[in-house]
Amino acid sequence: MSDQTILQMKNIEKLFPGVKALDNVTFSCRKGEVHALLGENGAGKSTLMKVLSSAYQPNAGEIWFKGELFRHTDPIAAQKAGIGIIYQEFNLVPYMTVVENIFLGREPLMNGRLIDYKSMRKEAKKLLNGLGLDLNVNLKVQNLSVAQQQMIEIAKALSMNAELIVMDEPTATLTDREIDFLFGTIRSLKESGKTIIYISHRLEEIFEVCDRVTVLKDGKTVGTEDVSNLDKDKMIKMMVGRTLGEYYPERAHVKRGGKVLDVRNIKRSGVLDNVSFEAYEGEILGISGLVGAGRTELARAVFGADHIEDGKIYLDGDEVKINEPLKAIKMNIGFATEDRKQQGLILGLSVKKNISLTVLDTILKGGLIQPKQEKELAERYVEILKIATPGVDAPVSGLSGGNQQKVVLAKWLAKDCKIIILDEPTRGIDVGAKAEIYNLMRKLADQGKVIIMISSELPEIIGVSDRILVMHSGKITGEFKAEEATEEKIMKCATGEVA
Amino acid sequence: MSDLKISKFNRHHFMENYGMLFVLVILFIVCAIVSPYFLKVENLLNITRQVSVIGIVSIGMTFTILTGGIDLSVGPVLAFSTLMIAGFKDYGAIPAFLLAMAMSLLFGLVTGTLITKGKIQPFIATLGMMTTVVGIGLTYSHGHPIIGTPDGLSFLGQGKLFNTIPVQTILFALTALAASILLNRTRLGRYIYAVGGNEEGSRLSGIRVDRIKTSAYVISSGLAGFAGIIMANHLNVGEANLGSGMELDAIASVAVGGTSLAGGRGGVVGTVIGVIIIGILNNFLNLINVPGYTQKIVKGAIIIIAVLAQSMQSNRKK
Amino acid sequence: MSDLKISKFNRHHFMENYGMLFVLVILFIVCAIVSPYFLKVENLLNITRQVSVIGIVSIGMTFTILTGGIDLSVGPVLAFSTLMIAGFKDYGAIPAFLLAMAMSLLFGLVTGTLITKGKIQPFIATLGMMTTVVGIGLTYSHGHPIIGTPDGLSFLGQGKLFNTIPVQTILFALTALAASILLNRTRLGRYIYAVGGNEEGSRLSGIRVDRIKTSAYVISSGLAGFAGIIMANHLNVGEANLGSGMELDAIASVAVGGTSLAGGRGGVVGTVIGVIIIGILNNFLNLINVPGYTQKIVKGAIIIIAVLAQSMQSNRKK
Amino acid sequence: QQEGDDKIIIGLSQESLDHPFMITQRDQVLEAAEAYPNIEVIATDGQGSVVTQVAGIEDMLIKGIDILLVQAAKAEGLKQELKKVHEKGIPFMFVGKPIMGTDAITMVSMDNYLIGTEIGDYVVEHLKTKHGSVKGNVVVIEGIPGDETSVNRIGGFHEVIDKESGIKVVAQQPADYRRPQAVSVMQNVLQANPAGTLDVVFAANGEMALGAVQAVKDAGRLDEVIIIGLDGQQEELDAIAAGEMSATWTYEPCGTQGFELAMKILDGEAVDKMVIPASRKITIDNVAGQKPAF
Ligand SMILES: Nc1ncnc2c1ncn2[C@@H]1O[C@H](COP(=O)(O)OP(=O)(O)OP(=O)(O)O)[C@@H](O)[C@H]1O
Ligand SMILES: Nc1ncnc2c1ncn2[C@@H]1O[C@H](COP(=O)(O)OP(=O)(O)OP(=O)(O)O)[C@@H](O)[C@H]1O
Ligand SMILES: [Mg+2]
Ligand SMILES: [Mg+2]
Repeated sequence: MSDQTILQMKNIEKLFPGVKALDNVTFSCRKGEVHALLGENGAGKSTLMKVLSSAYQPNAGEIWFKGELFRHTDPIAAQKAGIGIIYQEFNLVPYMTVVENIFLGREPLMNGRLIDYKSMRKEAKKLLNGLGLDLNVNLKVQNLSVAQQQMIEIAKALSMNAELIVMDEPTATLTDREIDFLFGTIRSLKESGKTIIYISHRLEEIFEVCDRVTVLKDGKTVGTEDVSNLDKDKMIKMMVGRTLGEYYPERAHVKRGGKVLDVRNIKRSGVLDNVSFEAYEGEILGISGLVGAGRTELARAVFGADHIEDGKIYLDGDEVKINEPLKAIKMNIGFATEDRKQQGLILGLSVKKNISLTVLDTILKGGLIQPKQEKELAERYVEILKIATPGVDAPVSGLSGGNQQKVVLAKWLAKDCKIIILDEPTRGIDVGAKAEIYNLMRKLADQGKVIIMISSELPEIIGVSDRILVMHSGKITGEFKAEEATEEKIMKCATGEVA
Repeated sequence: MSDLKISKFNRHHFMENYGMLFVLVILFIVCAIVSPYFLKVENLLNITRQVSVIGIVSIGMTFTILTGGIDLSVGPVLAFSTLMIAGFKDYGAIPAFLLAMAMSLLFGLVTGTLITKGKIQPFIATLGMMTTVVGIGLTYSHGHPIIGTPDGLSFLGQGKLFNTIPVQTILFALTALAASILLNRTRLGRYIYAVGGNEEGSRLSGIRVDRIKTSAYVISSGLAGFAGIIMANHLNVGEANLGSGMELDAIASVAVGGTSLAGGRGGVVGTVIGVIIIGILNNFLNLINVPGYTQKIVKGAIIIIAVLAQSMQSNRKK
Repeated sequence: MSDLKISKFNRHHFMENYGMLFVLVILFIVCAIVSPYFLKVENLLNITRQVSVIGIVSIGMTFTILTGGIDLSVGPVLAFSTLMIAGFKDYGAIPAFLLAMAMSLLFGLVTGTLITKGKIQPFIATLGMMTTVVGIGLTYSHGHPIIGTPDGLSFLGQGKLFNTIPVQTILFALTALAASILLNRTRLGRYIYAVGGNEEGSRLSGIRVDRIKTSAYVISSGLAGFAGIIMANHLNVGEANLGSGMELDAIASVAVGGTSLAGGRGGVVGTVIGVIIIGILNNFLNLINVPGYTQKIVKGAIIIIAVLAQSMQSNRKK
Repeated sequence: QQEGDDKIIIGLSQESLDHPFMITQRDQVLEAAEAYPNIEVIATDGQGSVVTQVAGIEDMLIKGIDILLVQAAKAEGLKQELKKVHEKGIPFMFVGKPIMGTDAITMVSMDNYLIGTEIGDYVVEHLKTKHGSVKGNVVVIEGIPGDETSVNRIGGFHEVIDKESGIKVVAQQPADYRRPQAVSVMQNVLQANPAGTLDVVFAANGEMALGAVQAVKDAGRLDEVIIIGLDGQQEELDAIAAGEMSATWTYEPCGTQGFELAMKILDGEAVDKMVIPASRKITIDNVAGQKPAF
């Protein structure tokens, strides 16, 4: 590895209304390294990267790239200069095809005028194969699963042939198999002399692929270290300013209670194939599986968000018909979706109004919403979950990803549901917040609630759940008690090797 | 630092809600200086009267726009309501009133159903309804105006409280108040914002999105019908073409009042301000005798400038 | 399983693009059966001629709608273009033509700039422009029609190829062809879809969103202006109100043709089909002498039914 | 104000200003007023909406006018407002479009219905000469469906021709007063009525008549039908001179007459309750030297 500095961001400052997202941040990268950028939710990682790609204009500071002062104009200038970026939020065009999305903004032309679809397709296939993805490149992106879309984002960044590639939480939606492919790709990129900035909340990954780490906290640089000089505890200390004790909460002391939810043979062609499972009072039931295994679809079916073609659902022994979310909510089932921006939150509304949305009936008096009670309710949950927000009246759109996720959780906690389904509840959430959420889940379970957690992170599934279900292509292929589960066993079921 | 955050935030919040009020005040002052007639009590009362009908229609439009939709059919629905009032005058005030309201609400229900169950985009569904309802009105009235309104309703259009304040003005104010409470303090209102902000998110929060959207169209049509009743009693006539062009005026007022056409943001207070701004402008242009063509240019420009000012303001935060 | 998915996908794809073609064929057959005059070559050629002007305007509208916008100002821009052609006829065919086009493109540029730089919602920006441009046109022409067009341009409006096919029809077809290539095979075209499908994503992909959107409004205005040139030469007159109501007709055609008002989905082929469906309907209603009031009801209903049929179809896949 | 009491303000309230008829009317009033230095005219434009027109009248009352000239839009809708004007003791009169049953001092206006009957008579006469007896096929092009002007013009026309059993209205279709629409409608009607089957086209305004001319000319069937308009705008006169149109009746804006009557009223002179200037029937025989109505 050469010591040549390829990127230097000096004294960067970025203001949002009411928030100083970046405060005199300095950050530099060497050519050919994989440089991790760490920090809690809202530390400013994504913002710093958006400044780098010129998606945002900084209020102060300068960027030196390849020894030249980089003029901030617009994303295309950054792209041309050799900076490719995979953003944290999806930026694909849903109605366009995979191939069009990959080359968006950089379509090859024939005779200098018309788009050359043929060579575009060929190139796209090659890229996707390299990522272990066998996909019809003429499919519209809207028909792909979230994970497949993430892979398209990665392919898109790779196709730019950039010298510096930023990956902002690329693995948040991926499962281990894709992650392995991605890491393989990262290593070969590194070998060919490319520089990579890697953002993730999964610390194990940092040790696996990164050379150095820079930590941000509250919009300021904490410091930069070689990964070899660090262990997990040191890393966490840099991020949160203290060491964390036990990461995963202790398991249930309370013995699990009676059967609450019983799902029998539910079917939805193409996604769910005769799925049956049950869930008990006081347990955390983990659902693991590879991308596209149908876990989200299963949760949606139970919640009444999608129509099911066949099968029965019993609650406390009685058969129930849940054909719309409202019914599920009335039966005290809550569902925190994996995609918070599209499905979890009303971005234009305030934190307060998002939290109170499911429980308006509790703060009505004579048919009118009582503002004081609403405010108190929201403030209570902001405190319980330590949501970082300028106030409960601030629009939820201005919060960092992790804090937005906490608002989603607050909404269902406020509703006091008996069954809470959490789809990727810690996606994109920092370690500190993760531990808080795990503890909260455990506390809720101890109170006799049923927690169903869908997660793609194996350590999390194993660390938190009392019982684990594994899905593979629309079927449940394995069930484990927490004590018995290992990553290998789960992976075998998830890949369909054992049925 | 935390304090700083909050105060900044609130200032922004304030500007968002009251920025247009500021424009209104400026406009008011300019008018008062330029035209000696403007500040006369009678003139000011006239303005409030003149904006009442379009104001009530615009309040209804606010509901549909907040859900992320739009209602192009308000003009014809209003006109149809005038036809009902005039056509059924012989059956007495209350039956005519109820019939006019019932038909308006029915049109709203049809529109809402087309949009929610038929999954037709609001613009297109209401465009279709617009043409259809005019056609029905013309068929009913054979294209002729129907003269006269029921005894006992004319105070709605012509009455004055204490012999000074027009009843129309009072009805407008009451409608605005009721709509404001509905939007800010009830579940329906909150859900209208939620649906306009994120439909799928609302559905997954247990909101019956279809029902909420349909309600918005029923409210919009209902208020258009109510405005039609007022207008019929003011003009003493019912006619199938009376509301033509009203939809664009109402939409302009809502937009000038700061409600986002994308849905989820804005409110009735803004709409009332928007309606009054446009009303004052019309009055002022007449008072200073600006010729017709020029008025068109000025009005088009004012709509653009008002909305531009808003967008500048909200962009400053970036 | 992978094969199954693809074949399903393709069938859906087919229906999405050609579903309205199916409606067109049905309508065609019904008309042919009911009216003996419908199938006459001359009648069919007439229809193609009659839809040419609105067709060209609708193609322009397709561009703005694909970006997720809308252009309410096409009618006034078209009318202004007729005024330029008629008003500057004495300067010769080419100068008048160029001036009409230049003014139209300029209006489009102003609209596009208001939307992109001023961040005004397209509906409101073009609503403002609509009023303003009519006002400017009336001021320029003092509200009177300007008679006559330049020598040498009249073939655009009145010419016939081989003495049978109207030049207007050919211009419409060429415009559709060019627009289709532009949208499907060039970067600008694909970027229009991209911006309509995901604006922020497009921006981050390095697309100059503002430039793309502005281009859409320039194209829309430009085609409206071009349509105006054709119309002026057809009618031998320029008038400030010639285009009134055209925006809604064009939007209806685009929607009937299956382009989503939300942007990002649809295309010129659909619009051409939509325009022809509405054109045939108008022709048919005239041929069988349906009275005026009823025509309105039928037309409103047809827009709703056509769009309803589309939404049913695309919902079946769910 | 400092001009003192001898300043006279005349208010002109028009339904809209987007049509040459209204514009000419306004110009006529303004022009006539120029001769009187102590007269100021304020004009408001209803922009096609009775509500706006009412608001305009209210605004003029605020400024104080001595007499109001009204060109009525959605006629009936104005009555109520005019009652208020009367109660305030301000004299008002109609120009261009009358409303019955108001306290108007006078009205000066063309009579749409009457002209419609005159056109009917002309058509009956024409068919009699053409076929020897009163028979033939007639096409009627309406304005905006339900619009009063169109309803009256066509109503008067029907009153005459409906009495003749030999006359058949083979098509009556709306073209919204617009020329482009009229071209399409006429083309379609020509399709449904093959060559040799049509005799007369009556369009409810000049613009539509010109559109019909265009369509009939394109179809090469000018010999077969006569086209009649109602307005008397310049292009119609040109078309008549060119032999493409058979006749038109002028619909005079009455601005000049209106102003003269207003002056008389202000001077305290008595005026007739109703003044209906004659419509000029213009045909090839008298077209030379005629001025357009607007
Ligand atoms: N568009 C915006 N408007 C207002 N505030 C913003 C905006 N984007 C980010 N912020 C604020 O800037 C700060 C940094 O956010 P950023 O998204 O960069 O955090 P992050 O480190 O990427 O967090 P996460 O790990 O949750 O993704 C937060 O306080 C956030 O609320
Ligand atoms: N909108 C959609 N249209 C068509 N197919 C879809 C759609 N959404 C999901 N699928 C398909 O449904 C299957 C299940 O997807 P789902 O998102 O439930 O998987 P998952 O196990 O929750 O994975 P993850 O959440 O990790 O992406 C996959 O084959 C996916 O491609
Ligand atoms: Mg981030
Ligand atoms: Mg999932």
